[in-house]
Amino acid sequence: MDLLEYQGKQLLGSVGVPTPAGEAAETSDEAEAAATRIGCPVAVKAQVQVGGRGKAGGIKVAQTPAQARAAAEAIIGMDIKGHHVHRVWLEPAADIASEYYASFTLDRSAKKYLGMVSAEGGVEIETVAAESPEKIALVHIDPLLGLRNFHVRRLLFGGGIPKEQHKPMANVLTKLYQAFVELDAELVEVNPLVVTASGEIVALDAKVSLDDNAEYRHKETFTAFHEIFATDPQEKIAKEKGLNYVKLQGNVGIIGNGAGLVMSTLDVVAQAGGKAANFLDVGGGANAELMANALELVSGDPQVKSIFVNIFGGITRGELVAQGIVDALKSVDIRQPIVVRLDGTNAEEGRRILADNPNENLHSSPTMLDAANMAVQLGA
Amino acid sequence: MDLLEYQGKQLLGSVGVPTPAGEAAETSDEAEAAATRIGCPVAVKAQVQVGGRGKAGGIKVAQTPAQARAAAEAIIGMDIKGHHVHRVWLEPAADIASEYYASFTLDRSAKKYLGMVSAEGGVEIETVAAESPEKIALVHIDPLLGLRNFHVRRLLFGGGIPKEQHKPMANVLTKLYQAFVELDAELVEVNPLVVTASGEIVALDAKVSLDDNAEYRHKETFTAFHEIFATDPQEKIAKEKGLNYVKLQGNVGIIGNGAGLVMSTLDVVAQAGGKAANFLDVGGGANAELMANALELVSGDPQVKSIFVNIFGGITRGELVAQGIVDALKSVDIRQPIVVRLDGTNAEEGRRILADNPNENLHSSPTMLDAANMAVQLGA
Amino acid sequence: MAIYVNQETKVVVSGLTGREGRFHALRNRAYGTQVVAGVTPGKGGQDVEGIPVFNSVREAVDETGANTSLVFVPPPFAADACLEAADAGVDLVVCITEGIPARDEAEVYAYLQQTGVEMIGPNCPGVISPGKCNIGIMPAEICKEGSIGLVSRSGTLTYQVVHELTQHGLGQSTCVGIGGDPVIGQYHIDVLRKFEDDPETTAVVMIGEIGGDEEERAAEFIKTMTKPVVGYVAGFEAPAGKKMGHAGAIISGSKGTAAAKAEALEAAGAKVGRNPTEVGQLMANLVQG
Amino acid sequence: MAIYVNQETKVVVSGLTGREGRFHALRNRAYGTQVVAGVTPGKGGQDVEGIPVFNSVREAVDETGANTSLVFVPPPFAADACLEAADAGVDLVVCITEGIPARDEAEVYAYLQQTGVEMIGPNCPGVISPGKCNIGIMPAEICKEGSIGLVSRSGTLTYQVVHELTQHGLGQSTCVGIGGDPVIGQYHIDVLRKFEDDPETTAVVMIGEIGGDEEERAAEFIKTMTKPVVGYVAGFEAPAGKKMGHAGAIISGSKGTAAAKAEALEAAGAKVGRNPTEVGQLMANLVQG
Repeated sequence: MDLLEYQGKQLLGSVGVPTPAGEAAETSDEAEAAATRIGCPVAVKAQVQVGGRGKAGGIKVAQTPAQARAAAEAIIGMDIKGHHVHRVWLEPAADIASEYYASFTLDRSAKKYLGMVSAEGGVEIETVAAESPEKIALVHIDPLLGLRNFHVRRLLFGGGIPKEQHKPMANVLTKLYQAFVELDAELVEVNPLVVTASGEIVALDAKVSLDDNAEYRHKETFTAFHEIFATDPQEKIAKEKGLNYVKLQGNVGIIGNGAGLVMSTLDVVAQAGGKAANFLDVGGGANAELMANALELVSGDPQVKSIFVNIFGGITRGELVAQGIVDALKSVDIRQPIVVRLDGTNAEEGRRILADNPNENLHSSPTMLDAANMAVQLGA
Repeated sequence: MDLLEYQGKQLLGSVGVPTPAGEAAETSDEAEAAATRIGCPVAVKAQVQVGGRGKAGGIKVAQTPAQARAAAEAIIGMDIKGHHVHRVWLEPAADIASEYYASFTLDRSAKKYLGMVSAEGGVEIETVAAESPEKIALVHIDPLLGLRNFHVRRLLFGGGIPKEQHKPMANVLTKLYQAFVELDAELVEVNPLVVTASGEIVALDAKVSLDDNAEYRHKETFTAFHEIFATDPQEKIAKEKGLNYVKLQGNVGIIGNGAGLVMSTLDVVAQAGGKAANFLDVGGGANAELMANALELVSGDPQVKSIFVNIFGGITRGELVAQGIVDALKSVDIRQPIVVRLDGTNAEEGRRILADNPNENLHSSPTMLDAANMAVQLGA
Repeated sequence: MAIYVNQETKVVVSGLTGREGRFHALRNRAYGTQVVAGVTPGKGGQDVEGIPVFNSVREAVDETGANTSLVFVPPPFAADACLEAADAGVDLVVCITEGIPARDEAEVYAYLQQTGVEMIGPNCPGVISPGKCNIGIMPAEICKEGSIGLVSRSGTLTYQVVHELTQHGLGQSTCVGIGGDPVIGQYHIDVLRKFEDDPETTAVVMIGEIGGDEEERAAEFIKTMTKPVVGYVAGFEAPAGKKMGHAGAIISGSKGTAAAKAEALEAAGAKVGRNPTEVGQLMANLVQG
Repeated sequence: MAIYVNQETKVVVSGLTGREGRFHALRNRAYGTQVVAGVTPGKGGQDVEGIPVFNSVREAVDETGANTSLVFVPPPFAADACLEAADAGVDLVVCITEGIPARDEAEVYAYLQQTGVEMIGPNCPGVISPGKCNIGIMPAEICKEGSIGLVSRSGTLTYQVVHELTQHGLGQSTCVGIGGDPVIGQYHIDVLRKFEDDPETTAVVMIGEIGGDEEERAAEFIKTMTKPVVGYVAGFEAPAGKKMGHAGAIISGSKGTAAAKAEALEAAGAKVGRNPTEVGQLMANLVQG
């Protein structure tokens, strides 16, 4: 789960990383009141799960509460790279002396944690990486060894942090690492990590991504932050029903088992000249009920003109898939043609069930390619 | 540092291991008053840094404060395996339902931590190990991985702990391990770890040894516990002067550099028919002052009839050793004959210094064996 | 021979008494796999259709000589089961469990590396050497004994490709589902190395997906291989993967797209099929033509 | 050849700018050892009599090709320096520092094992291959190039025995002081294995002490060695070692006494000297007679 800036800062603050106090606001009224309480000048910042806010005009500094109201009015409702701005975050405008970059993440290739520090903060770190990679310290950390003093020294010296900042920066890095591990974060990134004119270190921005698989260890955090995010209504239903669903732009509804096979199905549909309306993975061990739910969900999308059910049974058993399709056709009003391709565990039994329950909207096809062609033609 | 029972229990209690509340007493008056406060029946237990107290009569149960006074009178002043009892510990006598054994230590051979659990607690664990080793669970723990659930399960199942005790015992084991690591202990041993008639788990005895090398991380603990131990006055002086000194029973005083060489020197003196009066290692990099201190200390022992100084210079430089001897002979009234054997770094220079400062008590010898023989003869 | 598993493989199943563990372990045994033990703490002494259950993996290994662990326990306990298996001295851990936190996976990997134990998964379908041994959830009936090696991140996509191969009469030496999680025990490149060294394998199918740079790294190794490789990458049309923030892009040095991966494989000399059917055809051409 | 260190050894000294580090590193260099770098955080860019100082071991390794770390930093920072050296990719860490907490040592060992880096010490005098390389605090002038391998827990006792050997004209291939701390990187048995495989070593002196069971374990290996071994054990008259409580006795399965150790060595076929002089004589008889 990608957190909004202010959510990330709250979490980092809770382990002792210095962050500015501030307030969130969803209306210009709220923003003006918040600016009054915080004291001006304040920064008014769009809260979206995407980078590049500043360039897009999503961050403004206000000298008065009235300016803050105007800024909030301009920012709330903006669309930044496809993300609608629902709220802003207000915090005291910082008097910045220097800007650093610091992050911890998991390096999949090295199978270790990776710490990164650079004195070139405040700009996009990709730019620094491309133009002067020697200005970024990259340090791998063994997950069992954990962050040790030598790692911290390598980050500080390698990242070009001035010596007089080493001690407080070491403290901040240790806490960022602690947050990264204890929160089960995929990424903890602070850019810029600023030194103010008065010499304090403050995390001025924060990008924190939490590991969804670790939700059971952080129930409260996930619950608190989940409700914030407005989700596509169909994606929300899918989540409730345990379906892995993503809305796409085409007109062929896709239902399959296993992310790899579903991705392959999207590709094959494209190769057949069509376009998938969605990604839907029913996962391993799909039963009749799950299949029926999947069909109901996909057929409920007005863009969908035909549906391609592509199942290769492993744990998933063909007869249960077939039964789910038959059930769905009885209980749900499905108008789109459905092309079913069943293979693997108990596929023959499943095909027999489909044959025993004929329906004019139901088509079978023996191979993935033929089925894709048929689904595309039926949806044209 | 080997802690007394009650000191160990205090430390274990501080991390959450359940231990009985109690009081220490150094006199029978104190013991009676403590027993009154605690409430009878109370156990009155000798506090010594050695096992086998029970058999030696160092533990008595008192039904009344008067009995507690009598017990303390009997126990305080006892000699248990060469250890003088200075104080007793009083605690409520436990109503024991079952007795277990649990410990964590470092296994030097495996270079890992070792956890041990047995349902056969309350007796000497060596006896269990000898007679029915299958009743002890021995589980190695990787220091970086730390104690994990599977280790705990292996200890509980392997140690034969009844299933209904697994949950609370797992909790106690986790805390014992935490204590072992956080205190930098060499050993944390609870025997017996009892389940009382009312179903509570309590550490009824505790043997905790702390790593002297980690003193700098546990200043307060070491300071608090050090003062308790009465030390041999000469050993105390040695400690203050940075000398590694142990009193022995013979009459040849020994001064050497490096524990291995000093041990070898003791052996060679024995082979020459003598007996060492002490072990004294001046360590690496001994200078003139340290040598003079060493000579003063050893010559001050009334049992010492001759002194054997055996130095093989590495970091230690021969001329400084010689200078220290010469200085000591001038400032300290040394009546015993001294045999010096100098080799290694700057040995020739050292021998020259000794030759330039003749003294009737000072003898030189070129080899370790000859020197040993001479020292033994001079001390006879 | 085959890689990872063969007739000598003796499996201890962590979570044997659970629904999934029981179902698949019995299926594996029915295929001929030596499933010699199960582990469920507190159920030691019981058995599952004749397979003895122990309280710990150590005990199971000591009593039955098991050398391979198959893990079916739920996510909160799966990492511990993997660590336990490694500690007990098995040679290989195959972890099927889906949904293990990445931190747990990273810790497990570090410990396994230290103990010299290999791991397949987590979040994988397992591994099958057709005719010899099947561990995990792959449907063995679609496989056929032969000399094609197959490695894939994905389960059902593996089945699809195996199906295509088998329909061409092309049997498999070993099919390895390495799993798609952030930290997995064996990457494509690790499996390719083993296929290259395996005398029973004559050609290899490698199935990739969008995300990460593992396929690109594998491509570097394919350049040095003596055995032909047919590749397939899924996800040309897939929604953009989960964003890992700016840090991710720097680490991988890859765009992570299906097109970039397919290109890297082709540049390394692999034939790349556009879909599973074409993969089967390309391999048939290679081997038979 | 020789073991652990030779003419190819390039040393980076952690703590070079400290009093002890400077003194011994310069002595090592004067002996002919390639001391190529030092590390003191914050002093990068300085030099010690021409030896460049870096802020991190990684930097030192990258810039100078150092392959061996020599650690002289005080106990609270020594474990970190050892970990840093291993992380930086050296092959060998020699840690002289005395007084490191056992927990730190145990953690260092676990990490070094994982990274495949060997360690000598801590709390050891170092290692010398006479005529080739000297790392640590051993007085090189008492050594002589030759073919006797020597391994010992203790420093000055090592010097004494080397002295006796040299006086008999018996030179040494390598002398290894393994240190006497609870957790050390190399035990007697590890060093004996290397001597057995080293073509330049023809016979071995092994010096033990009371406590632990390492000498007994080494004796088991000596039984299988083709090269003759002369043993010596110090501590027949020594005060009883520090009590490790009941647990210790169970672990080691050894009484830990000098007599038991000497007996084990003799039972394994080693000649055992009663004192350092006799060790020299026994070796002279073996080699020359």
